[in-house]
Amino acid sequence: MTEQRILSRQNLGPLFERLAADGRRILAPVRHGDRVGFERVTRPDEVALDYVQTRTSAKSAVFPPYEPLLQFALQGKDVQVAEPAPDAAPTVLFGVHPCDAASFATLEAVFTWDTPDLPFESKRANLTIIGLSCTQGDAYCFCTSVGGGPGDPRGSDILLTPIGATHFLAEILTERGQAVARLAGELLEPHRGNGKDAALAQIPPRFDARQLGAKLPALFNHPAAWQEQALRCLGCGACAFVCPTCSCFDITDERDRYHGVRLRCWDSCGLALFTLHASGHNPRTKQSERWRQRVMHKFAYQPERLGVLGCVGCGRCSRACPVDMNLAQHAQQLAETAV
Amino acid sequence: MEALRQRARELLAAGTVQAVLGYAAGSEPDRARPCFVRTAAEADGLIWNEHCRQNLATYLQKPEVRALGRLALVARRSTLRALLQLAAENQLADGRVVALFVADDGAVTELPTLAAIEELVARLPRGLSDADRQELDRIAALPLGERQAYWAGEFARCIKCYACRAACPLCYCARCITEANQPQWIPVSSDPLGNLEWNIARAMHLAGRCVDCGSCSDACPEGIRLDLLNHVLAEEARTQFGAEPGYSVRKDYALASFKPDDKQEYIR
Amino acid sequence: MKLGYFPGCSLESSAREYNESLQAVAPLLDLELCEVPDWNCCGATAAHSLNHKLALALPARTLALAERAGFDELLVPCSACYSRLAATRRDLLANEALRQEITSIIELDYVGSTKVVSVVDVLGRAAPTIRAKASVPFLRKVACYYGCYLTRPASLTTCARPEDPQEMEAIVASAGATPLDWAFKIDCCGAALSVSRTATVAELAGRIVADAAERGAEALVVACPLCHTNLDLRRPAIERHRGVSYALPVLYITQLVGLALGLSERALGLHRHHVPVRFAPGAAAPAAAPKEN
Amino acid sequence: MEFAVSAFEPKLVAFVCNWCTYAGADLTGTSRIKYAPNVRLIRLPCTGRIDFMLLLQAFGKGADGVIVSGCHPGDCHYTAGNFHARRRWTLFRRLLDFVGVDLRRVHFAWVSAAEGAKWAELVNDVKTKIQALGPYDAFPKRLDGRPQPAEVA
Amino acid sequence: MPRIGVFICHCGENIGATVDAAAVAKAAGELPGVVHAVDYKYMCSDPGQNLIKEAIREKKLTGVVVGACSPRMHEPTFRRACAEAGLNAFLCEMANLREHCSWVHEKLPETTEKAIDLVRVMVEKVKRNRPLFPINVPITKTALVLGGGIAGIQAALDIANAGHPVVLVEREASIGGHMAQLSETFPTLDCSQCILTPRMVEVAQHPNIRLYTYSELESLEGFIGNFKAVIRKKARGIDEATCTGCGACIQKCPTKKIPSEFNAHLGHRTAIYVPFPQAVPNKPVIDRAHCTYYRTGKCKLCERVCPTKALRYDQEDLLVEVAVGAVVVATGYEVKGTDFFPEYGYGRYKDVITGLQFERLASASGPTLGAIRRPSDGQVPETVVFIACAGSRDPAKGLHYCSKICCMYTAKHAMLYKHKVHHGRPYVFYMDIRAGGKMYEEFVRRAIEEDQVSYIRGRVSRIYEKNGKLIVKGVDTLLNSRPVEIAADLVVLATAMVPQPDAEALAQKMKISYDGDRFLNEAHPKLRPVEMNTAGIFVAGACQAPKDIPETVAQASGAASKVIGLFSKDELSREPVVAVVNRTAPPLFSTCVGCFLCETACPYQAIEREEIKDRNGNVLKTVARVNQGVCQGCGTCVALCRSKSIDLQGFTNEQVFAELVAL
Repeated sequence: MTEQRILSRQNLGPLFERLAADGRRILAPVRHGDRVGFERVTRPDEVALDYVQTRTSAKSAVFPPYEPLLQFALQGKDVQVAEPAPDAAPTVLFGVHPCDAASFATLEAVFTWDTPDLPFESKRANLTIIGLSCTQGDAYCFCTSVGGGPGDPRGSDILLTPIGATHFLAEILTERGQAVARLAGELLEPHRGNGKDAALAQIPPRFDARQLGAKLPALFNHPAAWQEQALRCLGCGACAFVCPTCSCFDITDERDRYHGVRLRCWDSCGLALFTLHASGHNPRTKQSERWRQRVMHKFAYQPERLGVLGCVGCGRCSRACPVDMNLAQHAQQLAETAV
Repeated sequence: MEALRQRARELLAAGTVQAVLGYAAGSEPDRARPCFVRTAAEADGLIWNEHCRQNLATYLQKPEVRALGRLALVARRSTLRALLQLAAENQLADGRVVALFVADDGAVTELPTLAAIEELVARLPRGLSDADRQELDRIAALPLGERQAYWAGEFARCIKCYACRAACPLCYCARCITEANQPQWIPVSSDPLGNLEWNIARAMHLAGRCVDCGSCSDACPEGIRLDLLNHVLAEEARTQFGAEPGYSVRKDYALASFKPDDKQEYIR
Repeated sequence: MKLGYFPGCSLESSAREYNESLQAVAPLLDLELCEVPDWNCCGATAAHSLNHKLALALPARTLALAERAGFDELLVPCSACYSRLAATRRDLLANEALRQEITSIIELDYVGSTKVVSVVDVLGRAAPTIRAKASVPFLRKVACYYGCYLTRPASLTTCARPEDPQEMEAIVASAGATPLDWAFKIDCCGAALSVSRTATVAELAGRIVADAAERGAEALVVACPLCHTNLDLRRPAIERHRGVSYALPVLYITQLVGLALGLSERALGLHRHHVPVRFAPGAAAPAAAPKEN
Repeated sequence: MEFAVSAFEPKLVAFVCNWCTYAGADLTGTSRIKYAPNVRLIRLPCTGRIDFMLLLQAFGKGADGVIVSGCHPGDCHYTAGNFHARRRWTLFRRLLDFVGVDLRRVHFAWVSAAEGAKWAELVNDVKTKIQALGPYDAFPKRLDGRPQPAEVA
Repeated sequence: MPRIGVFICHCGENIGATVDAAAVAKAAGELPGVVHAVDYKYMCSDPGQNLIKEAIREKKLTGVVVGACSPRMHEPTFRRACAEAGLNAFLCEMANLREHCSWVHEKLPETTEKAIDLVRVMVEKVKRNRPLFPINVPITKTALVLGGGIAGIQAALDIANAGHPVVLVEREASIGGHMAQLSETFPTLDCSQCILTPRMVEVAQHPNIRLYTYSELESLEGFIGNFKAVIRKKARGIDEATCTGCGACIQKCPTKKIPSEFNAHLGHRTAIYVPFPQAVPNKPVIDRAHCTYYRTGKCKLCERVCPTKALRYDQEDLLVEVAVGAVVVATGYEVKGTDFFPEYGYGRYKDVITGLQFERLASASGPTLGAIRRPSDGQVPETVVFIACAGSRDPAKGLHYCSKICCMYTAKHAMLYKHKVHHGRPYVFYMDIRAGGKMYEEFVRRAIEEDQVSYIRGRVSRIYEKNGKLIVKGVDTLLNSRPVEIAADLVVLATAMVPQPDAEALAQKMKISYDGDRFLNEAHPKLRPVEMNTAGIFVAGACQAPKDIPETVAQASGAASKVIGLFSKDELSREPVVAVVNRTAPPLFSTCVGCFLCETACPYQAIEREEIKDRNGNVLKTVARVNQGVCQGCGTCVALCRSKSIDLQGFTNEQVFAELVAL
């Protein structure tokens, strides 16, 4: 169903207006100094289109750092429980790179494999993703090692690829994409046959994630593979919190004297207390075990159980790590380790 | 740098230490990563430049690192201060680490005991960098509303990953206050209150203890200048109570001592 | 050792021999005295009781000049000058606003890096050298007289025990002399009344001379031009007042040290004294070992 | 606008020590001295027990102003608890000010067991001042399931 | 689920007139967890208390909130009532509806609302209360008394007479202290030794007193009721059990010219000696620094003459450990300050002496057998000048404080001198005469009026010797401030009273506090004058502040009565409002990380270190532990603990948070 169109940069403004007129809010990358992050925008001049990577990922659009799962209120001696109103505001996520666009498949696999997760699904169902192919990458990017690429259309409803300085190639990929295209109408001009590959960044593959995934179970009890690498890991949650696919959370109640809310908040397998049992026992006592869990989970467990890779090669974890734990580098080492 | 590698080789070859904890080249030229050198041959990988910033004393509390045996630690001023403060807080036995202090000119001083560290650190220049000083003064000079808005904006980006805590050599609690949930001292969520309370609690818990290494804000993936909070308190503790943490192994915690005539003009 | 030197008015006039003896002794003790260029009166005259700012500005100017010349220490032999300069330094350092006001008056900056020292301070430090170089030990009993300004006020003096100082005793002992325990070493000689009420001076100074003489002192030792004037120049008045004559010379401590170091009486200006500097024969011979006190 | 300010009744939380200020407030009662009813006391044994986090907790729960009070220096029932507390407050105030918390909303006092009148004056004075400042909306509040001022996502 | 009962008191009209008590009870009844809520006219009355007791039994209450007056008023009453009904007393809390609400606010709806708030807060708190039980600490009913002066003697005798064993430690060879050195005592002029020595003998013979002389405290550990003291018994060089105290060794000792400490260096003693004839015990010690045998390896004359062969030259210090339940510190003072005024010539002029030296001159057992003869030439002094405040009350020269006893002993000295040298002329230079005390003012008046002591109000500037006289130069500030000069034969300085030279070290060893002058700090200057801040340690005598004999004895008896009171029970029962360091499952054991920053914050030194070991005895972790016998429950450590590993029972973090949530 892919259709190809051309979108002039000048037409972004009218497009944003039409999206807004349709009741959609727009989340897009915004630059503040050396930092780019997703924020709500109304005009295209607010949007950074030349960024390599945002600090935190776009997953907040469907899986925010904290969100209510239920609310309760005391009425006399009774407790009234209420589901929070689902956040169903139609949203357009504009300008995410293909790696982030791909991450939604992983999140969906986690949040919908069994019991439907209403807070997640209500947001996901109302989200349209207008991706933006990468014309530049950096030393941390490794999408091509995990099955993606700088122009990979998967995950986007519409994928924009810059053509020259003035236009985008717009690939309309899904029914949600079509809906936006209908709103855009004449703003999307006919495709003139420009190739998109020339514009794309070159990201050489460093390892093969599928092969690595197959090999990892054999490395599980191979201390050398983990211990040395994890020795410098400080055990913070930075990698997980900036990761577009990490989906672990903790559940907590907050209350005042009459009201309360049950929240889910991001959590990280890198934190020592993540697996602490009420008994005091902690099955993962060493940081190397936690690091191993992170790698295994992304490259072996999720492919095995959910059929998706837990890594999209965005490189955020490696950029964010205070002590330069480089996931791609370690994955490459593991791939090269003889079993 | 060569002097550092040479000292590392000698210490390892002589068996004085089982590992040298230093810095190696990072993913990119503007990064350096902590590394553990076990053999004299590996010492060639040690580097020393302005990107070698993470305070290595932070690692000493980790059981995996404890298990390595006696360590040599590549150190700058704040690393030495962290070692002394850890010792003052019963967290570091004398002789467990050999500090390899690298001066600005690259000269390496081997400090095998806490007494030697005390002696050297006493002679080093003190105080904030000019850049830190200016930023501190700039924020302090903002009108209250703008100051509040500035920090609300900064804290809004906090994702509670606790990298600041993990990178800090003096945040070694087995259970952080954020993890104490009966009662729940600080909201788990990274909402405005949770982030404000966390950052205030972190700074207060380091008041009179912080050794000004800046590892907290270096580690922050969102680039929040958390270290400024520490600097403000360090300055207050020094001017009000004469607190100079990290210069002695003597336990002298400004918040666990007092003078009858401490300042109190704000108390009516 | 290089020292800034502020002789003050007296040492150029009534106390020339103090200046001469100090200048003669200094090189033997490895001291280089460098007179502060363009120094002025310390203000110990009427100034300090009439105009407070003038009283500070006068010494401050000399201090500032000494500081500008780069001296760590400024030697002030006259006790009155010493007191004025030391007090000024203390007051300016204690009060930043005052310091700024005074330095703007004198149009010279002074931050206090130059300290004020007395002859007793300097000779006290040199005592080991004096002991080593004393070729003609001064084997006589002496009474050390401090007067007022060397020990007062307690907040300014460098004497460890202001009410019972021992610093001069240590110096004269290093030159071979035997310091006596006596009664009046810090009592007033009446210098302030030297011109106006000579009768009072005769009573006050007379007690001093009399007690020293009665205890067998062979010389009074002083470190202040005003004391010297009252005890030496006013001797006839004292003798008239008490009806006794005393052949007790009054030596500047620099003169005593100079004698021990083998300098000539002329070089030390002993001939300028009113009371002749003469001693009973015999004892001064270096035969007997100097008695340690 | 004016009537809106005067209609605002601030919520004040007071952390007090048992031996001096709580007893002082008892004396206010015994002396029948009237004061504003806006204050709620939290009784703790000693000012040394007052964790700085409790003050944040009070604001996070909606207090518009906080009073902290204990024994005068030298009068501490436990000898030195108030001395330790005082150091803690000195640092805490500096930090609060730096991060933009309004110090006009945090009041420290020494009120002895004999100062019943001082307690009443203190409460009335703080109430008047906080009333003039209005509700403390700039301080974030604990999530409680009620609609939040800003959207969560 | 909690079952809380709420009881709202009208207190007659006191609460009821302003607060709608029934409405408060009704509102409380609707609170979650509240199963019973009533109001009543007088809750503290017997019927009121019965309402509570019945409800506890019938409604099976798990917690009680009484909304009434201040807890400082009736908390014990209601807690007792709860306990009587079988509910743990600490599950009862009070909401202060009277002092903090009805009495201070007008009758307005807000006032009733506030009352409801106050009740709700306490309901939320009490839901989180846990049953607490008084802390019982066993008591070792033996007292340690440090110091064998009159303070220590009095305390030891009082405690021993009450039937408790006492360990009395004195560092000198004999008990007696300074009082044994005194001649007569003011204001009665009775002989000091005559009243003291019977007490000394009583100590020696008392079955309950174990006496360690020539001994010092080596270390003290533990807490109230349970101290462990180690006493260093210094080597005397003789076997005390064998020695009969015959004195033959002293007679024969060839080294006779050692200045006698007891005689304040005015007389001499031998190398083997007893400090004074009435010494208790009357067993000599060998002064090894001066003994010929120890210095040269030869002599042993004493061994040759000893009829019982009691000499033990190779004896070594002995460490004795004793378990005690209370300690009385009575280590006394020393006289000092002769160097504050070098111009007075002490040390240079033999006839300038201290007050204590004058005591020895005046004492019948002293070097002159009581005759007032000046040290230089043994002549009877015709003119004696006494200088008061020679070191005290003069921050510029000496000490800032008043030594308190000098006014009186100077008057006494002048009198004693006049009584012994009838034609003598005593002069006293003074600043003020402080003669507060029973018969004290009269005593001074007697000195001035009957014994014609010349009191000169003024300071002495200098003393010098002239023609065999000491010229005392001073000023008479009452006589138009004229300078005065007195040619004296003897000058007596009323030197200051200062703590023992090692007072600071001893205080640190015992972990008790002391002030800037090194005097020990009592727990409260008015209400706890004989207690130290560390529970179980008491203070008596001049080690706490300058004081005279009657005061010292009174304080010693006070300290003794505190000890006796403590020993009157087998166990010490304490309010369980104490701090507790948590313990958790392994491998954490406790969330405490052992930084011990709380240690110095504790005013009571209640923080101890506990080593957590594995089965093989290897230390896994060192964590803090609060000694519940010592903790007073201020909670300073709780607020300081970063990881929230310490909590305060009765005021837990959870309770306080619940209160805040309920507001």
